Amino acid sequence: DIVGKKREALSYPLKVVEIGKNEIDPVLWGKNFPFEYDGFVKTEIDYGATRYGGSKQFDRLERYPALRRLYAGNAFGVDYKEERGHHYAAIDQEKTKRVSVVQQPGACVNCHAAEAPLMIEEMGWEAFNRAPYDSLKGRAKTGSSCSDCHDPETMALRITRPAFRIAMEAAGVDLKKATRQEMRAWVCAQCHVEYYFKGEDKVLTLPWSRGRSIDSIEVHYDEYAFKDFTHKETGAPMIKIQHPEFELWGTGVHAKSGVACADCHMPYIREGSVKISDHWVRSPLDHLEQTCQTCHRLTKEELNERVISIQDRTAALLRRSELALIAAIDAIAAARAAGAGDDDLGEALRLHRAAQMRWDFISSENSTGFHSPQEAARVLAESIDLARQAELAAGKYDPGRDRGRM
Amino acid sequence: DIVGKKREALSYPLKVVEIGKNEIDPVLWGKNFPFEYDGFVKTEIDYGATRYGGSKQFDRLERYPALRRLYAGNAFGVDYKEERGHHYAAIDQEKTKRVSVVQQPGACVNCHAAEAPLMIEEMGWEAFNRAPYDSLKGRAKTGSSCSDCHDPETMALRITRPAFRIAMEAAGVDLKKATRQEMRAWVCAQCHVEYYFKGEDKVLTLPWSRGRSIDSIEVHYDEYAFKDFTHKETGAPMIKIQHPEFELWGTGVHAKSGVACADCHMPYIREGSVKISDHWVRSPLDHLEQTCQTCHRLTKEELNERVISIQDRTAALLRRSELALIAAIDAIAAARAAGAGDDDLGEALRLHRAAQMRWDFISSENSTGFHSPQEAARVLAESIDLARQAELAAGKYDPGRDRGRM
Amino acid sequence: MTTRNRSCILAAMLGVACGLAVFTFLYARGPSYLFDDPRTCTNCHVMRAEFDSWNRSSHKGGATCNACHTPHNPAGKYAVKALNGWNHSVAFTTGRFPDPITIKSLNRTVAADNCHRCHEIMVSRMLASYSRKEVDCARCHGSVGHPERN
Ligand code: HEC
Ligand code: HEC
Ligand code: HEC
Ligand code: HEC
Ligand code: HEC
Ligand code: HEC
Ligand code: HEC
Ligand code: HEC
Ligand code: HEC
Ligand code: HEC
Ligand code: HEC
Ligand code: HEC
Ligand code: HEC
Ligand code: HEC
Ligand SMILES: [Ca+2]
Ligand SMILES: [Ca+2]
Repeated sequence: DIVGKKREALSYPLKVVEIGKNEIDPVLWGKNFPFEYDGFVKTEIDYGATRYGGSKQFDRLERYPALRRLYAGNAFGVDYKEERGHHYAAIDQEKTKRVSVVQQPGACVNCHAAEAPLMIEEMGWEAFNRAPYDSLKGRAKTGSSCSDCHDPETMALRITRPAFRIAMEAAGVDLKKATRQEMRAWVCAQCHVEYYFKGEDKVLTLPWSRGRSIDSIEVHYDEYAFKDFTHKETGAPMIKIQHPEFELWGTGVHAKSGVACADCHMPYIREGSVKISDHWVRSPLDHLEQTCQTCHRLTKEELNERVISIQDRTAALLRRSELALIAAIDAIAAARAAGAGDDDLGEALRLHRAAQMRWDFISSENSTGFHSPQEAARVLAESIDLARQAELAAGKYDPGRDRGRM
Repeated sequence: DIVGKKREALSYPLKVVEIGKNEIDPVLWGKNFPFEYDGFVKTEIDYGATRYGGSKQFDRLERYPALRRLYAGNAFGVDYKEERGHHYAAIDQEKTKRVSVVQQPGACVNCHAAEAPLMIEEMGWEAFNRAPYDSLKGRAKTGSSCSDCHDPETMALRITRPAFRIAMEAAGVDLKKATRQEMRAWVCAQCHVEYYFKGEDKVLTLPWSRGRSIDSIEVHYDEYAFKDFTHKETGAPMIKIQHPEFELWGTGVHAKSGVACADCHMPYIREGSVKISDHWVRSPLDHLEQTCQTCHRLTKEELNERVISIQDRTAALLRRSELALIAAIDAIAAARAAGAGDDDLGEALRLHRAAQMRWDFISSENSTGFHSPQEAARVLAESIDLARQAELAAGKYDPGRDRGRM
Repeated sequence: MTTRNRSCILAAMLGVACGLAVFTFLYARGPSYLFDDPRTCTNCHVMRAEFDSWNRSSHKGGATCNACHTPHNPAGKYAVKALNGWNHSVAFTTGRFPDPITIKSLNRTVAADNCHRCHEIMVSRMLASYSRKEVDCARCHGSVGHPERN
């Protein structure tokens, strides 16, 4: 009956339990919000693979063999899989060889456990980041929870991760003034961003001092003369880029039009007489009708074609860029074999670093270019150019030549 | 006055004169359609330069000096200007040095004179194309007219240029079945397309046998082993691409969404109380509110920013591609100086042709990438890669090496 | 000419303009703003496009022009109707209005408020932690009344 429905809807939220300030157990939160909870737990489901993404945890190193050589010298060269639902955030982190082949810092826990904010409060920011991952993983069990994104009192969206707050405040953003629409992207930007571990304390840091485009990020890293690893074959000081979804999205037409992550990854769905946000956060290709059709009056097939054609172009450029990078690595390795040292190869190594950083910015970004199609292609074009220049520079090495004139 | 407005709305257009089957004089057509005519004659106006386009007839060779060397051996290297309104179609063709430094065929007249269809009817298709341009230019005086696009009886859009009809029919398209929206792009595609002069008769031909993407166009030309000119410095057999607006637009999101040329370049405008198509065909940046706001609820400033940011990315890649092409030309020239012959440089020359063809496809396209932003960047990425590979291939030439092993 | 004279002429011109507008208001059945039959809006051909698109919209069966474009508290209703009726009559007469016609913030707010009026239940949970001002229905559903324009 309509009256009943109305009362039910308006008497919402039905606070059946009080949620404590530090409560992270989704089950308890779920008692008050059963619809959202139902979606949330579905992130455990494997809905299968899409052309480039989806929840099937395939091995990225097998699918794109070039990655093994490009990441030579970094843990990603040992184990790198396609990501899946939030349910697995803590599970997959504990299982990956990236935490066993090398000793990782507690900083890893920041984005993989709902316990993180509490542990940070108790241990202090530096101590938490510095602590060995193995010493914290025992407690970091809840991969994702309502508390990551919501204020238990008001259910409003909130920022719970220090690294993002620090980076935004350094950029002069007053998070208290955030609009609702901004928060619909910023809660995601707590984790779906490029990061590095700064200094002895391994403090989780976002490289945004100069801006969030790959060009600005490069300036940030070069100023610190920072490197994530030394490339095993070329000896170049490399940067490993991870999931810069927020940064790439920010350069695209959707972001400019105010379309937030939640609009496409948590669309509204109908639950009886009300609509709620679908908390089964996943690939929009798994439910295009809700995610895209409200704004685009196109058929499911048309929308799918739009995405795939953008991704196919990006994927073709990714493969092209990998060929150029491999050629550069071969050329530098050949020069070293012929006796070249770091001082002979300075230019080639600088170019290898710059080229691979750009390729990784698109390769590790998880939309295969969809979040900003033209920018993705532009960045890959630069990557290819710089990689070929690295190959040319290494080719110029001439064993006979008198060192003095270098 | 509103009474007048109401009547006017009902009584427009006003058939005051009969338009003969072969009538090309816009003045006469204009008597029946004064509002369209008013716009049509405005194509004589210089509304100024936009960031990359507009009607200011600047010298493209001065603004982009690399073009002189890239076009070395072709008439475009001598004189190439920014294009302007339809009013100048015949005037600028007669004035360009491209018709004086070399002897051009009548085929040129196809798209630069409203008299063309009539002349073709009289002379026959081959004879018209074959005839020297100088022998026809005396009669080719009306750069553009209503008759190019309209049927005098019904005023419906029509195709008047054989080259487009032949190419479409070869592709299995039945032009009689064309929808109105298709015609709103196809009338433009009679001229705003890549073309070449085929065989002894210099027959105007569109290279679409394999499709309209640059990749398909390349296959078409390679199958004929066709070349427009031989590059003066490298000796490579080159293709000169011209204004592939229709081809690039066809790969973009607007085309997929059924947005035609006329939607952006001839938007509906209010004349008093009637809506007519603005026949002042020009850059949409000169009147964004009519051209884009019909579909996009964005401010003029926002729309302008959208276009400029897309064009800036494209322009940056164009300059990067030019640097790579110049480096390739230098490397090949150096190899020749060191004694390399065509058989030593086969691979380098093939790559120079392929790389420059792609660059030219975006450089000669007049929207600076806007018609299909991601595709424009993709094509330039390939151009850069192939140009650097040409440089590498030429660098491999070793005067000492025994020819046999090449 | 002295400022005084100039202002006289201005006043005179203004008078004429008003007269014309009033004429328009009546001739174009300005009072149509006061009724709810969508066809009355098309007394002005410039409303034709929106009428046609509404005619194809999901709301043809659900809502009339005024259901979305006029406030539904009695006072506000006639105030806005009068204001729009007058503004649009003046605009129509002088021909000084944007092309394409684009909704102004007042009327956009009016429309948004009306979404809530009919869909209060459906969106109740969206608004649990936020005020109405913090959600813009038209951002996702801008075309419910007019399918053509995103
Ligand atoms: C606290 C950190 C964190 C926050 C906040 C977060 N994510 Fe994630 N997200 C992850 C991690 C970690 C994974 C990978 C889990 C795995 O593969 O084990 C992931 C995976 C995903 C996936 C992949 C799912 C699949 O099926 O492949 C999507 C899509 C996603 N997140 C979107 C979002 C959106 C949208 C938001 C904000 C509304 C968000 N995330 C907020 C950490 C986070
Ligand atoms: C700034 C937030 C953040 C930090 C810090 C972080 N991750 Fe992640 N992690 C994510 C997000 C977001 C995803 C999902 C997107 C992706 O897989 O690219 C993810 C995915 C993963 C996955 C699943 C996919 C894969 O790569 O196999 C593993 C495993 C993982 N992270 C391990 C780690 C380890 C180990 C560390 C520390 C060295 C770490 N993470 C640090 C945010 C983070
Ligand atoms: C990855 C981030 C994230 C997590 C985790 C998350 N939510 Fe949300 N939630 C959102 C976003 C984004 C919205 C939309 C808020 C808005 O529109 O302002 C939302 C909205 C809501 C709303 C408001 C009504 C609605 O559906 O739009 C409720 C209630 C809610 N979530 C409950 C929960 C509960 C319960 C959990 C845990 C079981 C949870 N959320 C986990 C991001 C999250
Ligand atoms: C306009 C819609 C849209 C917006 C806005 C958007 N995304 Fe996406 N996202 C997509 C599409 C489409 C894909 C490709 C999915 C696929 O390949 O299966 C994708 C892929 C992803 C993936 C990988 C999912 C998978 O299938 O593995 C992650 C993670 C992700 N987006 C996070 C984000 C974050 C974080 C934001 C905001 C900063 C965001 N997205 C904004 C549409 C969007
Ligand atoms: C909340 C509204 C909204 C949602 C949801 C949305 N879009 Fe868009 N989309 C836009 C707007 C606005 C633009 C910019 C062009 C315009 O103004 O119409 C756009 C542009 C695009 C474009 C062209 C620009 C580009 O980046 O290539 C594509 C393709 C596209 N959307 C596909 C999708 C797909 C697929 C989804 C779902 C995964 C989606 N959109 C979800 C509003 C939306
Ligand atoms: C019969 C050939 C022909 C047809 C048909 C044609 N064009 Fe052109 N167009 C030209 C020529 C030639 C020029 C360059 C004139 C000059 O620079 O002297 C031109 C110039 C232009 C310009 C540049 C104007 C400026 O201010 O820089 C635009 C825009 C344009 N055309 C769009 C269109 C559109 C849209 C259509 C279809 C509705 C169309 N054209 C149909 C031949 C044609
Ligand atoms: C298939 C149609 C077509 C043919 C054939 C054609 N043009 Fe054009 N021409 C155009 C279009 C469209 C433009 C406007 C776009 C542009 O300038 O790129 C144009 C622009 C021009 C311009 C003005 C801009 C500039 O380049 O300085 C000149 C001059 C010109 N053409 C000369 C010629 C000559 C000479 C020939 C023969 C060798 C020729 N055209 C053949 C369609 C054609
Ligand atoms: C470059 C191509 C081109 C030329 C030249 C051209 N028109 Fe048009 N005309 C169009 C297009 C495209 C339309 C839109 C037709 C449609 O929407 O079906 C149009 C529409 C019209 C209409 C229909 C009413 C309207 O405005 O939409 C009239 C009348 C008209 N043109 C008259 C003329 C006259 C008179 C001339 C010469 C003075 C002329 N046209 C020159 C392309 C052209
Ligand atoms: C969605 C809108 C849109 C569509 C559809 C479109 N164009 Fe354009 N066109 C533009 C914009 C924006 C520019 C850039 C203008 C500038 O740089 O000043 C442009 C530039 C041009 C130019 C150069 C104008 C100048 O300023 O010199 C020509 C010629 C042109 N387009 C022809 C076409 C043709 C032919 C088609 C159809 C095959 C087409 N356009 C389709 C928006 C469009
Ligand atoms: C007749 C309708 C129409 C017109 C006119 C139009 N657009 Fe679009 N535009 C669209 C559609 C449809 C899309 C695809 C995304 C979507 O579905 O909203 C789009 C996408 C876009 C995009 C994102 C895709 C891309 O190519 O980057 C931009 C930017 C854009 N339009 C700008 C413009 C500008 C600037 C103009 C005017 C010069 C214009 N549009 C004219 C309908 C139109
Ligand atoms: C007297 C002729 C006329 C009539 C009758 C008319 N309109 Fe309009 N309308 C206009 C004109 C002229 C404009 C453009 C005004 C402007 O944008 O400055 C307009 C603009 C609008 C706008 C958008 C601009 C704004 O002010 O927000 C809305 C909404 C609107 N009309 C609704 C209606 C509705 C609903 C009706 C019937 C109840 C109606 N109109 C009847 C002439 C009319
Ligand atoms: C279901 C609600 C709804 C109905 C019914 C409706 N409209 Fe609208 N109308 C809107 C909304 C919402 C907008 C503004 C769209 C936006 O801002 O994105 C709008 C915009 C307009 C505009 C301004 C043009 C524009 O696109 O901004 C006019 C004029 C208009 N409506 C007239 C009418 C007329 C006349 C009718 C009846 C024939 C009507 N509307 C019926 C919701 C409605
Ligand atoms: C006078 C009451 C009324 C008003 C005002 C109204 N609606 Fe509706 N709306 C309805 C009815 C009734 C339906 C069901 C129509 C049907 O499905 O035939 C509906 C259906 C819908 C739908 C589902 C169909 C679709 O187009 O997706 C959406 C979404 C919607 N309304 C949003 C809105 C928004 C947004 C506004 C304000 C701009 C609005 N409504 C104003 C009564 C109204
Ligand atoms: C972020 C985008 C977004 C915003 C903002 C939004 N909606 Fe929706 N709305 C949706 C989506 C997506 C659906 C489809 C849910 C489904 O059917 O699964 C929907 C569904 C609806 C429906 C039910 C449609 C049906 O099929 O019956 C109504 C009614 C509605 N919305 C009204 C509103 C109103 C009123 C507002 C403003 C308070 C609003 N919406 C704001 C995205 C949005
Ligand atoms: Ca995935
Ligand atoms: Ca021009």
